[in-house]
Amino acid sequence: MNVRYGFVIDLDRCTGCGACMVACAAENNVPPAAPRATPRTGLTPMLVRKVSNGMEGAARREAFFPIACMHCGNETPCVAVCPQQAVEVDKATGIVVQMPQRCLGCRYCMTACPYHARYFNWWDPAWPAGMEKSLNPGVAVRMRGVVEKCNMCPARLHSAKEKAAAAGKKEIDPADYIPACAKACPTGAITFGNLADKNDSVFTAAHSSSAFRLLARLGTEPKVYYKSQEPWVRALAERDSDHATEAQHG
Amino acid sequence: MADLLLIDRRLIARGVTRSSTLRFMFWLVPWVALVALGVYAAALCLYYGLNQTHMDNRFAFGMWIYLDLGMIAMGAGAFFTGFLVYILKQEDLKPILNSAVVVGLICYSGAVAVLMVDVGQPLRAWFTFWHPNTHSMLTEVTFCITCYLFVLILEYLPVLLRNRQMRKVPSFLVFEYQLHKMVPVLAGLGAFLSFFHQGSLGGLYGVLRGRPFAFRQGFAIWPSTFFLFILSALAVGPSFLMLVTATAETLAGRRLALPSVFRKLGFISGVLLGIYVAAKAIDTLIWLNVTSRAVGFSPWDFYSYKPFGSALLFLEIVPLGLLPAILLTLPMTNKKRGWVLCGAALACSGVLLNRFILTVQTLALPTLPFDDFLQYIPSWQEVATFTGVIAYGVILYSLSYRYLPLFGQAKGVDKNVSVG
Amino acid sequence: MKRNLLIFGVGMALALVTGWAAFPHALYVRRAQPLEFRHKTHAEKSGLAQCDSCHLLGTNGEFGGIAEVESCAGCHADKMGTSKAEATLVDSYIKPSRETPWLVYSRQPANVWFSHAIHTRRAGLACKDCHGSMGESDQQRIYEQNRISGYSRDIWGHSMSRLERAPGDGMKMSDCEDCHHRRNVEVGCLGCHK
Amino acid sequence: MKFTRRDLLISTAGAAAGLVLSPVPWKLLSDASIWTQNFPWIPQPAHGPVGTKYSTCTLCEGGCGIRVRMAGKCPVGVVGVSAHPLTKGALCPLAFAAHQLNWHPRRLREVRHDGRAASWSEALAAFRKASSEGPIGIVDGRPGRAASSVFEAFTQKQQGSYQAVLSAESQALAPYADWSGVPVASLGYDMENARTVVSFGAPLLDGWGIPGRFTHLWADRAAGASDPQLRLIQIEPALSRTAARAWQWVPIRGGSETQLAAGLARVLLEERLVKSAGPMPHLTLDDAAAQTGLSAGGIRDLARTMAENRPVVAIAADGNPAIAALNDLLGAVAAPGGIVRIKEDTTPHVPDAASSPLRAMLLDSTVPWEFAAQADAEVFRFAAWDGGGNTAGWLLPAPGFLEELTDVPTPPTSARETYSVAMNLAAPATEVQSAAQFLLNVDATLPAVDKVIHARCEGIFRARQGTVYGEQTLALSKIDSAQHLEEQLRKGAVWMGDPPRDGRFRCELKEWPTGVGVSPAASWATAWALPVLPALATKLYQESTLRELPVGRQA
Repeated sequence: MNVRYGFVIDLDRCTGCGACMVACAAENNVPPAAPRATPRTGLTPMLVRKVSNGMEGAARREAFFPIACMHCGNETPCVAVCPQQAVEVDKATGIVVQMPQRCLGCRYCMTACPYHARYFNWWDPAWPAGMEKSLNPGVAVRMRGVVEKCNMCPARLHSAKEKAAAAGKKEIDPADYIPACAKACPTGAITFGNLADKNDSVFTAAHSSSAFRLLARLGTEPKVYYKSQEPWVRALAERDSDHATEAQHG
Repeated sequence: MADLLLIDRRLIARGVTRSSTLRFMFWLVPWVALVALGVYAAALCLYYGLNQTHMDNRFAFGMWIYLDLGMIAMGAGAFFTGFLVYILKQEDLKPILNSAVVVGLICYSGAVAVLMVDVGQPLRAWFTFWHPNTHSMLTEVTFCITCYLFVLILEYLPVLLRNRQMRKVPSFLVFEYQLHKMVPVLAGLGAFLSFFHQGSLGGLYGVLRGRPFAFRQGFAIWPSTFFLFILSALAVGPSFLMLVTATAETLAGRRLALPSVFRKLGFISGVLLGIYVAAKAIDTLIWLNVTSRAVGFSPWDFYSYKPFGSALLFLEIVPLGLLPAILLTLPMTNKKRGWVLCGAALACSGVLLNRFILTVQTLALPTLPFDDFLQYIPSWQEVATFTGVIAYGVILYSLSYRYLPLFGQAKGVDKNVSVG
Repeated sequence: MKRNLLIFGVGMALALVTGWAAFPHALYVRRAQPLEFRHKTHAEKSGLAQCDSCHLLGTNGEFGGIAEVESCAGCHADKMGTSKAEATLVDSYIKPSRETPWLVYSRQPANVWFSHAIHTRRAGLACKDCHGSMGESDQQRIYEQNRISGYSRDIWGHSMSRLERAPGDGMKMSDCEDCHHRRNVEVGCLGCHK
Repeated sequence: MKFTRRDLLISTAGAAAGLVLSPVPWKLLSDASIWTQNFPWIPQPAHGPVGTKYSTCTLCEGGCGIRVRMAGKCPVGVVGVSAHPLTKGALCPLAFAAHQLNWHPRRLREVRHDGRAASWSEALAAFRKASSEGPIGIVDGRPGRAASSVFEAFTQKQQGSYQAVLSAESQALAPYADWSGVPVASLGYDMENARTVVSFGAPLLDGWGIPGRFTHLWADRAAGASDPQLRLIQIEPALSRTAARAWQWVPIRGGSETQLAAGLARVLLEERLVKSAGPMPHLTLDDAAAQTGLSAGGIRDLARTMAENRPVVAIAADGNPAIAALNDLLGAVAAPGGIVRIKEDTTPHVPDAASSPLRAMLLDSTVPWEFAAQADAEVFRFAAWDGGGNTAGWLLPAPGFLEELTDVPTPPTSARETYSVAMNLAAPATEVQSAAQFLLNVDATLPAVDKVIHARCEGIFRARQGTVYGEQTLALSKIDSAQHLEEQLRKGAVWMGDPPRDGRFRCELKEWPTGVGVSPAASWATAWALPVLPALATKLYQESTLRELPVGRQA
């Protein structure tokens, strides 16, 4: 069966709590911030960004955009540029895979990514003494000097595959493979599934009238869809130039 | 100290006059200091990691990549002059060929050195050769830069071996002779490699579909920037050579190249620059009206962020493009050394500005609708590494000038003594 | 000229001998296992002939690796012989309930995910297809560890040229890839890395 | 034959050629890059199989169900439990990294006396001495637990005092308790049946009450809809996370919630939008408008919206009595969709009495770090993490996350009674003691925590009502013994009671209250009693601009 994993994120349901960010970091052994790290040098494979309609006072509205790797399915910008095949689109799942152990840290992929969803390990990963015992055994810790990003929680896919193999099954049980962010979302704003399966709920959601993708016109076929009923959010996301100027966020 | 003086004297070719050892050493001191500082800064970056820089996840490329692109463009004179002399048989340019090779070697080796600091895991850089991604412009860049650096070293060897002491070893003479026979081949190979290298550096940004400011359509697998980079490098390579030669002349206090060389180089540079400016203008128009609009970016948005306004685009194309092209080609100005040098300086600035816009402005501009325009100011470590490489270039050039025959013995060239 | 060739040859020969013979010796540090364990004895005398008698596969397919000291205690609660190893096992590990720090010949680095369940259950591989005749060995080999990478020598294999390889001797990524190519199984990076 | 310099050169060239043909350069190149893939200074995760345990989060009173991945005795991951009846799988952002807390650099690892290292026996001796000299006050941050029974038993025997520090959510319910005599612990919000929820600065979508309960409700019934089933109106000076996502945001002047409640009450009474004829506030509508910064028309519209979309419930961020009075006026007290009674049989609510001067105070680890103890008492402060600037004489290391056996009673705001148990899944790295354990060392006749839990399980079993949510969902009547129930709870199940058969109660309110509310702290930190945050919280406030580091908390 053709599998194309993807997310559908309902922005109207997102409260910007940040559970997805923390759950992602805990699942994937992302280190806590180095003392000098800033929002521009941090490691947030899942990042929730606050946007506003640009108004002040009672008319002001805010929304939150969870941004992870969009797992572009066409002309994947990062895959084409990596000089040593540290990035690939997984044939079986459509996951855009970043392999930190192959990466030389040239950061060309980061300049190629229009979503800024790739992160460089500016520091050696470090945890307070003893905290390494709390690391997820299913994920290798990255080293400094390499790029990382959302790989759709491969450790969970591995466990699901192993469980299926042990039970003598070929296909995994979809309930066994849900990435940490989708699992953590307290409002169900982030949903995960197989976009190539017409019976999957994400397929329906991705094809609903309120669904859109960021920078869809670049033609990279991202596999993360967003949904919103709010006109200003859609105008902002779709770069409606009339709206865009007034929606410049502060 | 006395030994040092002796060694210095013995290394200088017979019959030429060079400044006193002491004077030369004084000249070197600040540059050596800069190199030392650069090495220290680079060591910090290698030991502690790239957190020593002010690059970040959005500004993933910084000053060093700019340095790389700029230096490689300036170093284009090496392959182009070789190409002119050996392939197009422009023998009258031969006297400055050695100087061009040294400039090329400096630019390429400096760029490679800085790249090794710039990548996060230099010990794994060889993976590019073992597991190359043939679709990546950076793979093309890496292969070309490595091979061409090797070619440049081979081209530099005969110059090195013509040093007074080196000539004493008979087998070196044989080696040099054999190598010399290969030089036209090397020049051809170098031209080919460098050609692709310049182009792929341009392609580096042109292929960035995710960066509508840099993305360009093109021919086959190469975006238009591939060709624009080649053209612009061809155009400024000779200009930069003229500037280097003129600077060396000022410092040495004597004429090193015939005025005809300047005129010829200036004319070549000017014509190519003219073609480049025209091509660039057409490319910009296509990009503004077609490429960028197709992906939903109103092109003038790119220029709505100060200080990167559209004035920069104008500056790049007219005062730093069209103007030097005219200065370098018009017979009236082409004959005057001052105008030619002025044109050359403008041309170099224009291409450096072009590289700056492509590396820095591309990354500063927002792509997502809720992104901010970003600023990036390099850290002292980045600046020190940068200046260290420049200083390394000055030292290598000074040493080469002092001990090696950089400029051919052309008639009318003054042989008086001064600094050097 | 002949003399020159001779001298060149001597230099070359010296380098070749150093590179092929002395270098591997210097590169690996030899370490002894904490205990003397005999697979053969356990298989023959204790009826633990199947690998999975001790190397268990969990219900969800998770591989237990080397058995925990708890399962050794099933038989070795008290000393079963007079050997030194037996005394060490009981006194140093079983009684204080401390895990034996075995040196695992086939240990892959942290970035490798290898599922025994998938390879044995789905692909139907036998243990010895990858591990060789480990289960029939009468004595444990000396464990050699690469000083630079920290890997077991079994990963690269004992032949420095990697021209002669046997199951269990040579477990590099390229070895995995070779087998996958032969069997026409494509898994991508994600299939084996974590 | 002499070996010349020239020979040396030639042999070196030969050696170089030989070296290239040997494995040396290539193997070194390969190993060097492998070394970079496994830098020895980078921590390696544990090796070996991973198991799963279910439990209840004890970081705050919320009582969220958690599934913990364990590598041996170490928790290596926390996720929510979708079968949990209250949270439905939701957790606050901090819980996902809670398993790192035990390794926090601020973890207390030794007994400290006046800033110097001391021992448990010294602490015990000092406490024994103090309790023989005068009354002891015990402060509990989470009343109703088995440990709380131990505290109460001790203070009763010793004639000391037991004091509970109430969370903001419990404080908000205190006025109803004061007016009706039903204790705070027996009250809750029936938001599942409300059509309009008016929050006076309570961070309903940001950690309030049971994180996940209201967020789920809101997501299912309100999110994104212009005419939702559930209207969330947020009254708050700043555009908080809750305000940003609310159906309507009413920006008022900071600290003017009381005046707005009075203004709303006046409209409701004057326009006869409510049935009851409660006391009329003194404040006029125009004054209310002036003081809140809203227009009179705006207040009037708000009151009408509330009256038209009933059941409506107003939720205060703190113990503001005016908001409680507004609920009473709206008929939201003891009514579906409003403030409800969740159990019948409890000791009546007794307001706190002033206690006599105490010789010493024992602060449980659940007491917020900022809690100011009586100035002249000797303080025994239990804490798992050191919040810094300690003023207590004794600082005693308490068990950290999942390191102690404890029970979790009904979380404040819950509309149903619940009970669950959190086991000591993780092994503490150093010697720690809970306050209850410490008291047992002082007086062995006190009931032990596990005995109290056992007794409570028996009590629940005897009542024969409610449901147990565990591996399967089982009606309590299907469970055959108290033993079995306790086993289930110890494995991470949660018991939820049925609504009481008779939930009636009345508030006696003679005049409109004028008390001023405390300025609400509208953020995730309201429920976060610990002085430290998990290391990965840096993702939220340092590596992004999503949140700010809560005041008084340590990274």
